[in-house]
Formats: sequence, structure tokens, C-alpha cells
Amino acid sequence: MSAETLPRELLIGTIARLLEGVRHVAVGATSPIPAAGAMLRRALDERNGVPAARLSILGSVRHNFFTNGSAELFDAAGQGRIDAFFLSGGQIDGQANVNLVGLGDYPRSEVRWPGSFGSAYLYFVVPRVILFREEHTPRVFVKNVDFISAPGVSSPEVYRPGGPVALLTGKGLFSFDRQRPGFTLDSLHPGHDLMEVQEATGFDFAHPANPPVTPALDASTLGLLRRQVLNELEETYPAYVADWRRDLAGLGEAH
Amino acid sequence: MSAETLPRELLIGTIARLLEGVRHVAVGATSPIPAAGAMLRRALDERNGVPAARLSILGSVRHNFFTNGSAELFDAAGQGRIDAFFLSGGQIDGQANVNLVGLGDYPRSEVRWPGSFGSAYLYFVVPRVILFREEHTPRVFVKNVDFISAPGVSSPEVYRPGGPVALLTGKGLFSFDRQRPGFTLDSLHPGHDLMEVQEATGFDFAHPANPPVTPALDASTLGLLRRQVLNELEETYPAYVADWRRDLAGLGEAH
Amino acid sequence: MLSNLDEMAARIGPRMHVALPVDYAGVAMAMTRPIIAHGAGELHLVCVPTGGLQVDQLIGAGLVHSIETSAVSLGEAGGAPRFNQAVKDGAIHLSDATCPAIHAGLMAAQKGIPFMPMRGLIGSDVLRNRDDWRVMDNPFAAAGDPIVLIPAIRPDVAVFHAPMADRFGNVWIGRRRELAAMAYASGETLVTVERVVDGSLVDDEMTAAGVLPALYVTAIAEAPRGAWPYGLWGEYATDVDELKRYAVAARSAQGFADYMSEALRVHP
Amino acid sequence: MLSNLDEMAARIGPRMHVALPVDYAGVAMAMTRPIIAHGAGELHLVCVPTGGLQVDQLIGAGLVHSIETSAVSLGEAGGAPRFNQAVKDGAIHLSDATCPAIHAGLMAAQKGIPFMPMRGLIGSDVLRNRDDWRVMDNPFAAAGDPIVLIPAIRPDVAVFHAPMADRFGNVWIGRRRELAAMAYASGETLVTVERVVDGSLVDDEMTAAGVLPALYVTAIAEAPRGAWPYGLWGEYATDVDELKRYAVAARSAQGFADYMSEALRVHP
Repeated sequence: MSAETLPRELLIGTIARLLEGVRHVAVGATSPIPAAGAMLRRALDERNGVPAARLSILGSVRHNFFTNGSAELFDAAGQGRIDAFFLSGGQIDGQANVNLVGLGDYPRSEVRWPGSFGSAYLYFVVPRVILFREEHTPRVFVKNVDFISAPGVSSPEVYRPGGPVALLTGKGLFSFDRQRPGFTLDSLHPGHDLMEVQEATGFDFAHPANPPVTPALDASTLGLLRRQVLNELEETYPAYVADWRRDLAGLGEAH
Repeated sequence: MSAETLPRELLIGTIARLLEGVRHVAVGATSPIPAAGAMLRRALDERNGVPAARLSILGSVRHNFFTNGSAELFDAAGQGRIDAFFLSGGQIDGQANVNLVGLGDYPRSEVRWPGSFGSAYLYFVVPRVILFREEHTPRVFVKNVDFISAPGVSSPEVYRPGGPVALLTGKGLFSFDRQRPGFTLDSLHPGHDLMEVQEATGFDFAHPANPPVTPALDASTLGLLRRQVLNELEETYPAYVADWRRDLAGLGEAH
Repeated sequence: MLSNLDEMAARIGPRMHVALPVDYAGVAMAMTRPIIAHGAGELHLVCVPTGGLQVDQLIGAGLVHSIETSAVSLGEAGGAPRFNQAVKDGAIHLSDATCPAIHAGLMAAQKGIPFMPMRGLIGSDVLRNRDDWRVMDNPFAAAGDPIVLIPAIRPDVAVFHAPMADRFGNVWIGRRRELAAMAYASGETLVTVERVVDGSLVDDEMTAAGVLPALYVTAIAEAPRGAWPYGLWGEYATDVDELKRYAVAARSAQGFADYMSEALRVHP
Repeated sequence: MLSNLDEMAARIGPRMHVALPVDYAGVAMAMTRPIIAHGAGELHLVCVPTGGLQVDQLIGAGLVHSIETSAVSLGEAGGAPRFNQAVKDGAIHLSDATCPAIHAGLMAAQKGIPFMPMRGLIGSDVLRNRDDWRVMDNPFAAAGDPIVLIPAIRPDVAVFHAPMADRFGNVWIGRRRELAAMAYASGETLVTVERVVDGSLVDDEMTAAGVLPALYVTAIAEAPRGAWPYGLWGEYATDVDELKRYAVAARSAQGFADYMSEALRVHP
């Protein structure tokens, strides 16, 4: 484990691990950490000599494999051609319900967020949906969301080949059990403890008595990330990469 | 009336008349007379200074307005953007049912024709469908078709903005009454009489006691046809136009 | 078929259903002020499938009665201030959707069918709040298998921006085929373009592949940099600073009014 | 991803559902003899939306168990002789359709939905003979309004010919978007092309507009004039004389066998 791994690098490396074995991952616009995680997955696959994950970044011109307009992502997902996708939420609850619409009563939300986007569909049909929200506070992780943009689980008669498999936050990594249903804390990021996470989470979750620490990136992976992936990412997220480079410079790791 | 009008020119001129006022007419492949009729309609519209009919020829590269594959014609028809279309049939009966599939029992037809193509859809949604079959014999115009590729009429609860308006043959022109339902002989082509047409038609049809003669093309229209339209048609139907030119040469009207 | 911005804006009448594209597909921003100046109100906006600056400005100008959308935001510049305020005030009627449901509704109109089935949605509050959608059991399944039916969306008019058109009315939309989907589904289609070219865009198979044919196009107006401050794929990038300037200004009704009354800034 | 005709033919296994395009869209005629040589039989053909020479030859070679099509013919060269004979003999199972029903079935597969509604058809013997289709009342209408539901068509493999591909697996299909529809709906897609180009076809917006992305493409083989005797839009015309020669030869089983056993003629 490298003491110099940045928190964002741990998240990116964890995402790359969660994406192991996917053929095609789609990433929403303005999602630099998931995009970097997917790029790292692709780089690792190439290094390991296995078929490399294909990556589509929505709204990007360069990382856009689609030629049939903005419906094609959803069509491809419906065809089973998208293995993994990321969702976030203004609120996420213990049933993995996601709220992207707003706080308070609907439709006159006290706080209105943009809207559900494709979540009410993709959450059902993409097999490996990774919930990602860096802010880990009780206002995000609530007992029950105010508005269900997309439900975490469905009754057995509902066609649902997809759904949540994991929740990654700034404090830890959870897996999701669709049967129970509910989250299990798999690991804590360095510097966080179980009680802190319980206090920051508005819903109950299962956990080992002593949760392990989220594994850090090995030196080879970290090297791949800081050289190849960082450069690849720069094209789509120049401001994010500049910030990252500043953090690296602070570590004495300037590139 | 010009004695020198060729039979095919009368058919083309009649089609152009039937298409008066259409915004967009689609013509199937290997249909030179409907194509020429539509081209003449367009030429007449341009001469008359009214919005000219738009013409799509299926399978043609040049007269193809479509850029969304072979589904687009049907989509456009469903949107109400196709005002007129032509259908033929191996058999056509007095209810305007059309058979494009074969003779005898289905599926092991004694004589098999290619198939229904788009008829089972377009006949329902294109407002002005013109039935065109030059061969006017009892084997074509039957009491009941052996297979209904597309029905002439539908019960009131069926969505049907389209359907047959006319039947043009080598012997005469019929209109179709969807209420009765049935055909009415509107006019006989020069050289044909009512009894001959009755004997050549396997179904009953209404008719005036003395059906008029199908109006010939006036000199100006004939000129437009033999100059502009004949040249336009040549690109898509060179063999047909060569044959036509030979007929004209026989009239002493070589161009 | 060649027209100008004001003539095209005048085709938008009160209570019309107006389809507008997603930020990155080609937004006819040059039409926004002419539409506001023309002033037809009580519009129903259909965002294909999400809305941004243009939607926020039409709402801010008080022209919008209702909106069907999967989201409204200014992307990197944050939330859509006039939309968010209108939601809080209950000033607009919301039909919250999800992106593929809007595509499905347009596809139904394209196909001339009354509805399209769609997976997903069941158990969401998106579905619970849409009394114009239906759920039925899939008749091809042995038992159960509920599926949502989305009714056709047939806008009166679609408005978007594209790189080029020819003088025959053909518009080159490239791979942004949601623009074609909007036009197929809509009664009229109004297009602003960077430039009008001389030759026919359908005469060459290479350009034809990206063409929306004139059959679907009502009017075209030339508007160089007509998507600004949004970008246009293959042409120019989004002016994020301008979006941010708007986002700050439009936090208040007065700030919005001041921003909109500025002379149209010369853009870079 | 670059392959050859024989390798591609070997991907077609017994009882597979094989989607083939209409004559003028781009038929991979160069694949016909390799498929016959490979010999996987009991195939189910899906014609998108009609069939011609390739279908007739696969039937004549005895590889076809069943076929869904809106028509089979040789166009100007007349009826399809081996198809017509097989119908008369009851040697193949027929699912007669109408063009937009086949497009609807593929669209359902493209959208990941179990069925598509479709207008028309009611009262036809096409519908009467399709026990895999359903009729229901439109739930959005006050009463009545029957509408046909076409189940998804999900071919195992689509086979077609296109002008070009790049070495990344992107195929340029231009405006022949039924080829994309076939690929979206199918498990695998095998493509022959006139030529393979060096640069990426998606790097330029102009070529990208006509591209079927590599995501949907399983294998590509170069086959210059690979549609012959059919033409390829924008490239070369149909060889009608050759179609007529076939039409005459294939009137009898022996004549068909003789025609097929000829060394592949050098085409002009």
C-alpha cells in the first residue's frame, strides 16, 4: 500500500476493480472519477492481455461510439450491450432507491435537482450499476428518498436484468444484496472508521465486526493511472486533471 | 382528342389526373407507368404554378428522398406524409381485396408470387391508393381473391385513414366506394365497350348506362409528357422508354 | 424554404407543443430571443430528452405553461435557475420523464402508432406521477411481466440548429439522429444552420448519410454560431464562461431580465 | 475483427436465425457460396424486409428450414425459382409478413422490448396466418381500436455487404440504415466490404454519420464487388443479365445445381 495514493486515486482504482470483466461501460457526462475508473480498467485489461473494456462517455464527441443519436445508449443497454453504468443521487436510501428530482413534496420541490435523466430505465437493464457519491453525509444517505427516480429493487414479476451492485462513497465501499435487500459495508477507506460511517449514513447496513480497509492501488496500477489514464482523461476533463496534477505536485509526484 | 395518343400515354395521363393535389406520391420499383404518371403530375403542377408533387421511387438512388433505410417510407406513411401510392395484384376482387401471394391454398400455393411487400400496411394508411393492373382479364379480376394480402375495406373500429380510391386497367377506369363497398366504372378507354369489360371482370361493378370514354390528354399535356417526362423517366427505366420511343416512331412522332 | 429568425419565430403560436434538443445535439439558441420577442405563450415544451439554457430562458420569459423533460440543467454551470424557481413557485406544470421514455414517445409518433412499450420505470415515482402512461401485462409472456406503454409524443413544431442545409431544404444533421426523430414526429420543423450550401446534400452518398430530407423541414434560417453559448459538434465548443455568467445572473428574476435585455453580446 | 469469407461462413451454425437485407441495400453475395460450402442447415431466414437471389440460392442448396419475409423475387428478372418450387413442394415453412412488420420486429429487438404495435394488417390473411402475432385493443383509445402487436425479431446473425470498413471494425453503411437495424437486433453481425480503409471512420463527423459502430460488428471480410450480381449503391449497378441467366438456369433443380457448380464467373 502506497502512502502517497490520493483519495481520488483510491476511488478510481476501486472503480476499475469493480469493472473487472466488463465488455462495455458507459459513463455520464461530468463524471471524471467514473470516467477515469473506466479508462484505468481499459488500461489494465490491455496490460493484462485480456479483451479491453470499451468505454462510452455520454455527451463526449471523442469517446462516443454512437452514431444513432442520444437514443442509442438506451437501445444498446436494452440489447444487453452495456455491462456497467454509474448512477449518483441527491438522495440514496437503504433500498438503493435513487432520487435525482428534488427534496420535499413533488412536484413543488423545495430544492429541485435537474431530473431523473435515464436512471428510471438504465437501473433496470444494466447488469452492473455502480452507485457513486463522494459526499457521504446523512442528507445524501437517507432512510427513504423523497422521490424515487429509480427503485433499487423490483418484485419478481418485473423484468429486471440490471440493478445496483455496489455503492462507493468518499468513506467506504458497500455491496448491495438484492435479496435482502440492503447494503453491506465491504471496506472503509483509509482514515475512516465504522462508527463515523454509521453516523454519516441515514439507513442501516450490514457490516463485518472489523471492516477491512479498501485496498490501495499497487505501484504498477498507480503508475498506469498517473501516466496513461491521466493523459487520456485530460482531453475530456482538463480542469479536473489540472487539479489532480496540483495534488500530485503536493505529494512531490509532479508529472 | 388526339388519335395519336398511345394506350400507355392514356394510362399515364389518367394517373396524373388521379394524383391532382397530392403533396407526395410514392411509387414502387419496376412501375414505369405509375412513375411516369407521377412525373407528369409534377410537371403539370410546375406548369400550373402550384406546389409540385414530390415523388419518391422505391429502390431508386436518384428519386429517393429517404435517408433512414427502407423503413422510412412506412414511417412517413404512418406520419401522414405520403398522400398517394400504387398497388397492383395477382388477383383483385370486387371488395378491392388484393392478393400478391399466390393461387390456391396457402401456404402451398400452386402459383406463388413474390409476396405482400408493404401492401398490408400502406393500403391502410395512405389516403389515395390507386390500384393499377394493365391486364384486364377474369383471372386477375376475380370474385374473391385466394389470399388477402391487404383488404379493400375495414370495419369502422379499425384505424384506417387510407384505402383504395380508383382502379385503372388496360380497358377502363373505376372508382371505389368504401361505403357500399364496390367499384363503379367511370370510363372506358378508347376501343373498349361495357360488355367486353363485364366479361373480362369476375366481379360485379356499378356503371352508367353509357359509360363515357376516358378523356385523352390535351396537346399541351401530351407535349409535356413526350418531352420532359419521357426524358426524366429514361434514367430509371431506359428499356421501357426505348420501347415507348419505338411506338412513337411508329406514329410518325419520333423524338 | 429559406427564411429568417423572426419569420420562423412567428410560426410558433400560443399553446403549441415545441420540441427542443439536448444541449450537445444542436440547440437553436439564435431562435430564443426571436421566440421571446414574438411572445406566443402557454407553450408546452418537450425536451429531447433534457433541457438547458434555452428552456430556462423561455421559462424565465414566462412563455411556458408546461414541460415534459428528463432533466433541466446548465450542465457544468449548475442548476437551471429559472426552471428551479418556477418549480418551487408551482408556476409550470411538470411532466417528469426519463430519457428513453421521451425517445419512445417520439418513436411512436414516427411510426404512426399510438404508443410504444418500454422496460424499466415500474416502481418509480416517475411512473407514479404520469397518469398519461399505462401499465399492462406483456401479452407475449405466459403470466405477469408488467410493461409500461408510452403514448406518442407529436409536437406541433421542432426547433434545432445544425451545421448546414442546402437550398432545397435538406439539412445535414450528421450522427445527431435525435434531430431527425424530432422532425419525423413533429408537424413542423424549424432549423437554424451555420451555413447554406449550394449543391444538393443528397446527391452524394457521403453527405446524404447525415441528411434530414426536405420532406420533414418547414423552414431554414442561416445563423452563424447559432448554438452559442452552446457548442456545435464538429464546429465550436461550448462557452462555459457565458453559461456560468447566465447562471449567476438568472438567480433572481431581475437578474434574468437584465441579462436578457442586454444587447446580444458579440460572441468569440 | 478482420476475417475472411470462410471463417465468417463458419460462424453460421445449424438452426440459426439469419437476417439478410433487401436487394438494393447491400447483399453479401460473396458469402453465399462459402455459406453453402460450410453447409450449416435448417436455417431460419429473416428477410429485411424482402429476399432475392441469395435467399433463392440458400433455399436451392437445401439449407433453409423456414423463412420470414415480405416477398422473395429476382426483381426485373422475375420470380425466385427455387423459392417458388420450395413453396409448391411444402419444403420450407413460410412466415409471410409485410415490410413494416419486419422492421417493427427488428425495432422491438433494438429497443429491448418484447413487441411493437403496428397499424394495418387487420383483416388480411397475412395476419390470419401469423399465430405468433397478437391483436389487442389500443389502451389509449376510449373503446375498440384493435391494433396488431409484432413480437421482437432477434436474429442470431446478420450478414450484409457495405462499401467500406476501417480496421477498428466500424462499417460505413451510409443512408442504408436498415443494415444498422439488422445489426442492433442481431446477436452477431458479419460484414463483407468493398475495401478496408486505414483511418478511423468515426474520427470525422462526415463519415461518422454513416457508420455502424464496431460495437455491433463481429467480423469483417474484404470482398471487392461482393454484392455482384447485385449492385451496390454509389458503387456499381446490378448485373441484370446475370440475374436473368440465373432465373432461367434455376427453373429446374438440375439447372440450379449446374449453375452453382460453375466456377465463380469473372464478373465485369
